[in-house]
Amino acid sequence: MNPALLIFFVLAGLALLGAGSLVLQKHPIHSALSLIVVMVSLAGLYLLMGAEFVAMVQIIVYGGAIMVLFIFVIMLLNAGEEEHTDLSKLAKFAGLPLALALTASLAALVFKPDAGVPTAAHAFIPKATEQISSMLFKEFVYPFELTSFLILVAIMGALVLAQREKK
Amino acid sequence: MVPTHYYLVLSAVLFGLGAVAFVFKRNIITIFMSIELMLNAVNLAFVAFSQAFGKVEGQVFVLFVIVVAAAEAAVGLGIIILIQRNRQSLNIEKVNLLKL
Amino acid sequence: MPTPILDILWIVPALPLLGAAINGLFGKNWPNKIVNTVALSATGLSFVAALEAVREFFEQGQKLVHKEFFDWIVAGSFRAGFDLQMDQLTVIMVLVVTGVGFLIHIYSTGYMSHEGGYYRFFSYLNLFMFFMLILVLAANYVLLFVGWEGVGLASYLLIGFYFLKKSASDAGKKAFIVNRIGDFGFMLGMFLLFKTFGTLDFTQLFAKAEPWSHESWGVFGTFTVACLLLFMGACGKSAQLPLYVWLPDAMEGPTPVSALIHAATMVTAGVYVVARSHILFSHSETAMVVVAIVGCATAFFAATIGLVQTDIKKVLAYSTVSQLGYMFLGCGVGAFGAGIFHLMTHAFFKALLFLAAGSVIHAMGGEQDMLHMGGLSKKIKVTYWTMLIATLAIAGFPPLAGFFSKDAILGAAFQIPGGHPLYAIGLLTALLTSFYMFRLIFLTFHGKQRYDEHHVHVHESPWTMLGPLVVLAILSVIGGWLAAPSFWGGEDHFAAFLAPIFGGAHAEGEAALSEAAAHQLELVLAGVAVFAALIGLATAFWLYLRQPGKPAEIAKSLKPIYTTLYNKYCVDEAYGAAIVKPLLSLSTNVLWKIIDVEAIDGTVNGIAHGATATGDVTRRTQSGNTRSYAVWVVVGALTILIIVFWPAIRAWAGGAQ
Amino acid sequence: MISFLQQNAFWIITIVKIALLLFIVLTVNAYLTWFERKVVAHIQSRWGPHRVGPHGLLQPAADGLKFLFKEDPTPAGVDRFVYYLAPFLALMLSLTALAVIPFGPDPINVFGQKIYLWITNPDIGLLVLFAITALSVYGIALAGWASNSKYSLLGGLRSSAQMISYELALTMSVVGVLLMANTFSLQGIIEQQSNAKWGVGILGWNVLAWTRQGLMWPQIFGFICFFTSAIAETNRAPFDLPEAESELVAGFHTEYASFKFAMFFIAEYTAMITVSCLATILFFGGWLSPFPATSVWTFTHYIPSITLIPFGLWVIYDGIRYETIFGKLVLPAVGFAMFAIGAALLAGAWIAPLHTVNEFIQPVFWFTAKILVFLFFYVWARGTLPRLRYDQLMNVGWKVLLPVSIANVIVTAAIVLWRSHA
Repeated sequence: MNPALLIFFVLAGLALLGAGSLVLQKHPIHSALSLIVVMVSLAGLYLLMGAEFVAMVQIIVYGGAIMVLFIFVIMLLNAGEEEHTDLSKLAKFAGLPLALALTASLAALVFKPDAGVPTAAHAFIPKATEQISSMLFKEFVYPFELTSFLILVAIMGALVLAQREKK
Repeated sequence: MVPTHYYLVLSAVLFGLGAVAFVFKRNIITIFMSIELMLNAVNLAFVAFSQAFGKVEGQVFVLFVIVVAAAEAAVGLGIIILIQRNRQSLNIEKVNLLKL
Repeated sequence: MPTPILDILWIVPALPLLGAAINGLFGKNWPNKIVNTVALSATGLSFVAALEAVREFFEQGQKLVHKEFFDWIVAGSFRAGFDLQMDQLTVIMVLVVTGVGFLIHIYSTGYMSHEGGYYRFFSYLNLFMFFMLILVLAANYVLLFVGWEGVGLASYLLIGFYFLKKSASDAGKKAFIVNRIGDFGFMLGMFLLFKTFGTLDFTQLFAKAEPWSHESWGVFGTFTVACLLLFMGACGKSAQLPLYVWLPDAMEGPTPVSALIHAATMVTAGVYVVARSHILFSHSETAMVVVAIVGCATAFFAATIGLVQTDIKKVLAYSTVSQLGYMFLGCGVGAFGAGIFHLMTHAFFKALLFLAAGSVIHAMGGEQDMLHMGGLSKKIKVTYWTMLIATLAIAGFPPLAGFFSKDAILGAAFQIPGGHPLYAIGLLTALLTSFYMFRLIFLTFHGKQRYDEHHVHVHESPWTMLGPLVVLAILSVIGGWLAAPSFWGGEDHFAAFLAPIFGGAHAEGEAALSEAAAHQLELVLAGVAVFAALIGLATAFWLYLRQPGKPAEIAKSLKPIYTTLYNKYCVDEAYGAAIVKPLLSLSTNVLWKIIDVEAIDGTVNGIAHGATATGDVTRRTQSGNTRSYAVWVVVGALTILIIVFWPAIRAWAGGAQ
Repeated sequence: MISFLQQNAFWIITIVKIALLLFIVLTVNAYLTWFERKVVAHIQSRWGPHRVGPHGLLQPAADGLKFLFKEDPTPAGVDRFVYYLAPFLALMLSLTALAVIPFGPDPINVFGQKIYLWITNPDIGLLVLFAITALSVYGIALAGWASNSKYSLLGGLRSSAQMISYELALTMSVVGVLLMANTFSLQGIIEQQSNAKWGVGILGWNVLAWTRQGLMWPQIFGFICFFTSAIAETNRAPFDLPEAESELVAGFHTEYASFKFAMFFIAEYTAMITVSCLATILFFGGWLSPFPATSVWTFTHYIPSITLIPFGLWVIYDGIRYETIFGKLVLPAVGFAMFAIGAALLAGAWIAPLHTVNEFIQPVFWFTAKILVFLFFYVWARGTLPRLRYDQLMNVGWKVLLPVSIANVIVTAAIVLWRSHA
């Protein structure tokens, strides 16, 4: 039982716990909190894999921006407990089993040690951050610029959506 | 060292849970969050692969996914605010104008 | 030393283009002064450049200058470059275009000064100059065609200058459409030429064409067909039968435009093209005959209409048509030089006539009907005298320009075998011409005034307008003297100058007779022509000054003829009935009601209906409840998963049992 | 026993360091409150605390006790879990931030163990700090939401909006420095500032950025943006809208009492300290001395002592004149202690071991000095500037700071590129 594995199991457990409570919690704020737990523990896993930059970005953007936005909206709309309606018969009867089936099959299909995936031959990727940045500005420069454009559009879209139309 | 397929299984399960929440929850915001959860699961798989193959491409993709997620959250939450404003409810089953 | 202008020949057309661009883009809010400066300097400079170019052309011994500036279209063996060339013919055209154009620009600054859209007007005018110069400088048919279409565009824009006036915009459209018909032929001609000779470059093409055998009368070989097609284009542009109808309407445009485009330059483009491709034409007798006949017919036809028009500009328009007919007649009888000669002189005095008419209209405050003028000669002296000179010139009185050129044409017509009927009609036309021109003069300037003082106070135009008149007057006096020596046995300098291009074209008729006889004959013909002109003058004088009542009586007595003439032989109506109506009904009843509505819309709507039908069925799955959709998504995911991993699953299942 | 220590030296040392740091920071926090109240008081020409202990020096202790012994009511209808979570979150995060801050370059050698003046020094120290800043929104937002009170909710809303908005400017304003340093490691950033023109330390700092390669783009704008948005991030005046007394009673911590309130309090002050450290490290050369390092300038090494001795003497003098007996006793003692330390350091000029000590404290001294300056700025700003209106706040964040810092990034990038090519 090496420490890495130990840490992995702890963080993985946290993540699963968070995900589970995301499903089970009644109040959106609690769901959001549990989602934050998932994200932070995922960041921990990234660190464990030596992807420190991604880990930090995960926390900064996901934890610090996106989820804050969610919580902000929940607070703004003063969203209460979700009412437990079942207007959709399909979802009521078939939904859960199907989703669980999906989960199970996914997990089962992935869980094959002999799958073509090498088991982390080398510990960490050296200078991952530098590689990422150079890659962002060389190989992936067009997608990168496109994402900036996407963000711009998203901002404008959000503004248009959320502003009350002037009478 | 942690075997890669551990990560993969974890990501698969997280993804599945996201799907479960997706069909199980009624609150639009929560459904949104479950989508984020799925995205995160995918990110995990990406990073795991990137580490397994010793290539950073995977991590770059994660960055892109995060950016897209951010944009999506911005627009989506805007829409949610609109929905709340117009229908005074966040229950997705009450938002059903799109039918015969 | 500075680069000879010939090396940068493109500067000549480029300058007006620049002017047009500047005025058109920025001139909107500029005061007239600046617009003037730009437009005038553009034209003036290009005139100067042209002069310099001509000087150098003479300096280097009148050899053909051919410059390739850049490739424009290159497709396989086909090359149409932006090539400009300069030879004697070009020299004349360029000088006429730039010179007269410049004068008319000056005139316009006075004439248009109170009009709206001032900058627009000058921008268009410069644009026209550009295209016209391209046309005359072009070294291949394609580039020529560019200029050809360009001037068409400019003329369209300028005819419809007062686009708020329905008649004006209609006239513009009419001109454009009628020209399309001609251009259609022109292009076909070009294609045929290219197909035959594999090039459209003048020098190469003519060099290739030279050795081919001539096609005698009635043979419809390549040359005949090609030439007739080209001539069709020329008819469109130069308002010959049967495509002349647009020119009279084109008088809707401002008078300077009528002067520049519809008298001096553009309309002569057809003549230019015929002269330019004289080698092709002279290869086909049929084509020549057709050209001659059409020209002659047009000349006479238009002249007859001109007899009875009362709108001063209309009269001039018809006289333009008939003069153009003359030019074609000249070309048709092989006297290309004479044709070009007449083109030049005509440019002078017809421009002058129009400008003077414009001055009159200006003086009368927009009145165009001669019946409401009269007795103006005292009031507006300069205009009167200049216009009188022009009239004498066009009527062909010696020693004015018109006399020589017209005489040259008639002489050529007389001398070719079987040319006498042509000559006769030409002579008759000359008589008519002199008649209606003097009718114009008398109605306008003499007799008792038929307008009322209180409404129109007649005033002489500013010198910006009179200056060009005077210059043009001088030109139309001396314009023809180049050819003068031939009368006292000297040689015709003009013909000699053009000889390198048209070869002995002019001479072929005279070859029959001896030198002296030819000279005799020439004098005789001249005398006859002058006599005819005098008759016309006398008749006009008698009818319109001696007893002004007569014309009405005559009109009454010859009612049918008069009405026919007055209604311009109802050509427009005939065209309307013959072509426009059928086309309209076709497009409404067939193209619109059947093809568009039934076929196209039918298909589209049919598809739409199909979509609706399917939608009605499939929409039942759309419960509108997002959670159900979510479940569907999950189902889809599962399916994909199973499909993708099917082998693994089966193996696993196999392993299980 | 020894062997055990040998094996787990790392863990032990770390734990000890953490404990030490916590102690120091909490004390500093306590006295920061005292300092703040004093300064603000003098700005407003009041006396400030002066009852408890001489010059009110024991006021913090009194406050601490009060916090501990106050009743701790939980308002009705609160979301208990979140209500209790929030203050812990706030405190934990702000304290965690300190873990990555290096306080000095060279280690102390004890029992052959190199003990560095930082708890951990990751390559991505700066990112870690930002991550923590990003998360520290939750403490306030959740507190605001959980308290089930309009004031708190508004406070929470405001703070979350405000912190998201200013986080952008905060991050962007630092990028210029990163471009010049080429690393996320705080230590690396400090060391990069050490190659100053002509070795004159102060020129090398990123605010001036006059390196041996020539004059880079001075990060003064970056610094201004950074500090402004940092104040906003820490919800301090003039950006303290989340707790605007005049509008929201006490904003997000209206419903919190006794020690839960104290947690927010401590969190806030710790955040102040962190920000000051960060500003020092990023823009003012961290522990680097502003003077050249040449032997001519060695006398600057005695600045600490030269500052301590007169101050100590003054404290003694003041103590003797103090009204209360207690003060008459304590203050001179404190003053004498200061004087003694200063003297000892001065003596380092002749006594070898003291000399090494003196050399060792140089960086720490400069670092602390700079931090104190920034803390004073904090207090000064609070004492003088009026609170912004909410729309003004947003305007400043989005329409001023963000564009300026982005422009700063662009210019810096251009100049760095140019320098690296030239």
